Amino acid sequence: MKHSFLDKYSNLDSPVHRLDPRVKTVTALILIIIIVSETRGALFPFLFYIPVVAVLVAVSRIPWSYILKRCLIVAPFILLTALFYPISNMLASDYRPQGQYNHDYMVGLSIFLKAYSALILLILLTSSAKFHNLLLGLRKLKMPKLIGIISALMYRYVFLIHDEILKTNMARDSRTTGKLKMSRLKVFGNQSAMVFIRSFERSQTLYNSMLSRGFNGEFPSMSKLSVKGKELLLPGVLIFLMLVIRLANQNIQNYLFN
Amino acid sequence: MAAGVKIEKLSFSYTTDKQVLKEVSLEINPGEKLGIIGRSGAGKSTLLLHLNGILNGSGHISIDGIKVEKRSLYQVRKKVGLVFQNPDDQLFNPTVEEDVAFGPLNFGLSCEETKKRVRDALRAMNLEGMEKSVSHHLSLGERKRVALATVLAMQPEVIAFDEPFSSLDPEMVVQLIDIIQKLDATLIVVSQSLLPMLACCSRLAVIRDGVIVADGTTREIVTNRELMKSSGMDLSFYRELFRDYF
Amino acid sequence: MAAGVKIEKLSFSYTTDKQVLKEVSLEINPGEKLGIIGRSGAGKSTLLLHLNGILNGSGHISIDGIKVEKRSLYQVRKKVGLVFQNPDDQLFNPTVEEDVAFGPLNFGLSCEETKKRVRDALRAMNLEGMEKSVSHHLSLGERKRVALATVLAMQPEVIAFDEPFSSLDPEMVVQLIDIIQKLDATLIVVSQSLLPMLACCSRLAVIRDGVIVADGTTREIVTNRELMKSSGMDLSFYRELFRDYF
Amino acid sequence: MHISDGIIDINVCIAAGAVSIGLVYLSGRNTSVEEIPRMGMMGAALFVASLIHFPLAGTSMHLGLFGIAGIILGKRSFPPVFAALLFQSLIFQHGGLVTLGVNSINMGAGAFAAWLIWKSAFMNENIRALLAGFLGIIIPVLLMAVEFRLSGYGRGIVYLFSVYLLAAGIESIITLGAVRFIRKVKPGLLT
Ligand SMILES: Nc1ncnc2c1ncn2[C@@H]1O[C@H](COP(=O)(O)OP(=O)(O)OP(=O)(O)O)[C@@H](O)[C@H]1O
Ligand SMILES: Nc1ncnc2c1ncn2[C@@H]1O[C@H](COP(=O)(O)OP(=O)(O)OP(=O)(O)O)[C@@H](O)[C@H]1O
Ligand SMILES: [Mg+2]
Ligand SMILES: [Mg+2]
Repeated sequence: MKHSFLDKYSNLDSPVHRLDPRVKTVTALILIIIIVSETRGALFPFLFYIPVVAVLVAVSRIPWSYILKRCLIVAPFILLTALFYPISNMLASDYRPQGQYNHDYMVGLSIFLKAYSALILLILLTSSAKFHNLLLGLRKLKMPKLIGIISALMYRYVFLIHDEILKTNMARDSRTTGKLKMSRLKVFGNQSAMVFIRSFERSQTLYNSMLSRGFNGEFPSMSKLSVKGKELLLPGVLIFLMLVIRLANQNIQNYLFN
Repeated sequence: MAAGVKIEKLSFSYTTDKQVLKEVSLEINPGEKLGIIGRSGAGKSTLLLHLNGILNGSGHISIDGIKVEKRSLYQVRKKVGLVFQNPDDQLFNPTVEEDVAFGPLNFGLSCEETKKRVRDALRAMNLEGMEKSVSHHLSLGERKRVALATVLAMQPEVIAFDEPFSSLDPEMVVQLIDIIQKLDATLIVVSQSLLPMLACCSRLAVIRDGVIVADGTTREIVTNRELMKSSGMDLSFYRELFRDYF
Repeated sequence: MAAGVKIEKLSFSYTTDKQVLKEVSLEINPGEKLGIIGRSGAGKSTLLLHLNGILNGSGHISIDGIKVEKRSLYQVRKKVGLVFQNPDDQLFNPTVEEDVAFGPLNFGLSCEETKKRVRDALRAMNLEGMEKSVSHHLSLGERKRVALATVLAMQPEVIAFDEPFSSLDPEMVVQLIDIIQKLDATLIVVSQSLLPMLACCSRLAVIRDGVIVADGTTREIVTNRELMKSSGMDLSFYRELFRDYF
Repeated sequence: MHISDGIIDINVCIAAGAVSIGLVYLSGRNTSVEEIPRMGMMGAALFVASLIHFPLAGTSMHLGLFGIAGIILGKRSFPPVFAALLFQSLIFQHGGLVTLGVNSINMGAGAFAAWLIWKSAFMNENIRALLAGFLGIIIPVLLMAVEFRLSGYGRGIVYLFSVYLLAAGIESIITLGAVRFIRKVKPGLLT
């Protein structure tokens, strides 16, 4: 995990990027809930949701190619679970009327659309802010203190593990003088176990070093977060708009189809 | 400001089968500069790790009259700065700057004051321009210097240096000796580099297999050939080299 | 057996904004013992890491006539042993014994032969009795010695030592110098401990900011005060100390 | 095994979210300073393990290590599991934000079950390690099946989960290896 991948587009300047990480997180969470809680099988509302999400991405100036690439990582799983909605019902031996099957496909499709919209919002959230600012924001949002410390440590320890992996690879390679003559399983097993244990021990020593420099559960930071009233405008409007769509489309749909 | 350190009958073992420290007692006056020397594996690092409560052996340690124990740890750690032997045990923040700022910020210094301390410490260690570098992408000598800076920036009353001169170039060693000499703190230095120790410490203690076998002024200890030899510190070889080249 | 090493116009950078090695060329004859000195951060470790293909800069390196490149790596690593500056970069097996045996076993040596090599290497490094110890539960000096043992046990034709003397006690340094002097291999030693280098190396190269600025016999280089001073290697301070104490 | 947002019923998600916050507090009560780095490290290890993919039965699987988490951290394994899933969700969108509670309850339960087996001292340690690794995967999968059923999926969903039997088998062997290694090198790590 390289910084460059993690924070690749977090340095752009856009209204989305400028939002305080706390505001951004809460907004993303509300928008996701609005979309995800949409009635099952309803496809019509996505005529509104998808453009809203698309506009947000455009505003953020993060390239679509990048967003879609990141979608690809989980896309197969989402596709699979969406497909499995109708399939799981077909596989069950219960008798179901034909119309029911059509409805199942609609539900499957709506699951797919929901999951994808939520996914894009999540990607937007995480790629428009530095990851450690996001964590800082979450800590300031009164996420349980324990989770706050753990995740702040984790952020460091992930790099530590990465570091240990590189080191042991280097150690192994520098003395690998031909095809491994010992069982590969043993060498790699030993190595991964050592990475695991050494990381544990180093995390302990590093933590000691933190304690010896006065750490008491709070990571000090020289950059302060502050939210000005007008920063809430964009997210406020956005949430309002989405809520209106969410409530109104029910009526529009009823009006159109009944 | 400087504080006194008192170690009484400190014993410690990592595993049940071997005792690493055996009833070590040492008293260090405020402002004193003590060097501890001894063979590799004698227990020097283990001793230093006790000073700010990272390890807990049996026996008593007090800093400035405060007993080192669980509930006094925060206070003790504010007084005692420890530079680890291996800088990789010490650096954990993404950038050099953040690492050096960590201690001062934790002890409640203002942003302004912290920034000043960071700047000063980095300058003292010839690290200007490396503020934004990733700590673990530096050379070992550079990391050692960052580790030293993290502790210097805290301006503790007692500083324990574990092998501070290793991996530093001779020029930097001289610079560090100068800094150490000027420090207004009680100092405990462990190092295998004897020459710089001679310049820094007015008193030397010799540790062998977890026991303090000698303790006296630097001159007393160093000129005691017998003692030096039996503790693995024979310098006659160097003397020959020096004679030969200079 | 010993092999020659040829480095031609080697350049390397970790990041795009700074070149760490700049067209370094060096030719080392079979059996020669070359020391490389220079300030912390000059690029010494980076240079050594190229010798057995852990880093890949532009330029050519050949060992015993074999070009160091992807498909010759196994062959090259059979010839070149590298002792890392930080022993934690070197040790990756659970116990000391397994770590030392890793190289020889990979060579395809028999169990018997491997055991003998392990025993000899551990004895040379004063590590008898530590065979079953967990490598990363040792003191730094002990780990350094294990790291040295892992490479000595492979009996390579070219050995690159990165800071082999740091964290070793003076007695052990003398012992290591003796081992190095007797080694029948081409040797490249990087160290900030100048005195042991004087005893080990017949030739010194000085590197400054990634450029080799001088290269000559040890006496030539060391007695060139101007050069030593400008490369951060001024020893006059030590001389004073030595005069004072001995 | 990570459920994305939008897949299962929102009410299940919200209820699980609330319960998981409660569990974080409950399992983190009276944590001592010494336990913190272990928890952080375990979280990091879980996260890193999830990055290591291997192909299995046509899809790509990754290690869970929930069994090991349970063995090493015991009742303290929930907060690291939660934090690791938060990371996975934020960094790779492995699992969603709204489903964070559901996912962490599933996998946390796996770790918890592993711990229960591990500390029940009535069998050979090796067998307990095997079982712990197995439960670490299979419990989350069972819970997931229940949640899918609650969200309207048909009973046929069980077929999908049979794939995970294989993963659980692999996981249990890895857990055994890890436990034996830790026993040799750093026994203090095992609870
Ligand atoms: N992994 C890395 N990523 C980026 N830069 C690095 C990395 N390793 C080293 N550097 C930089 O390359 C330069 C040379 O490093 P190198 O380790 O070769 O120095 P060195 O001469 O061995 O110093 P020392 O005596 O301190 O060990 C240094 O300025 C260092 O900051
Ligand atoms: N984590 C550990 N677990 C078990 N034994 C240890 C551990 N750390 C050190 N030891 C042992 O304790 C003894 C003293 O170690 P210590 O690190 O204090 O030595 P030292 O005097 O600092 O040596 P050096 O000069 O090599 O740094 C050594 O024999 C070492 O093997
Ligand atoms: Mg030590
Ligand atoms: Mg180096």
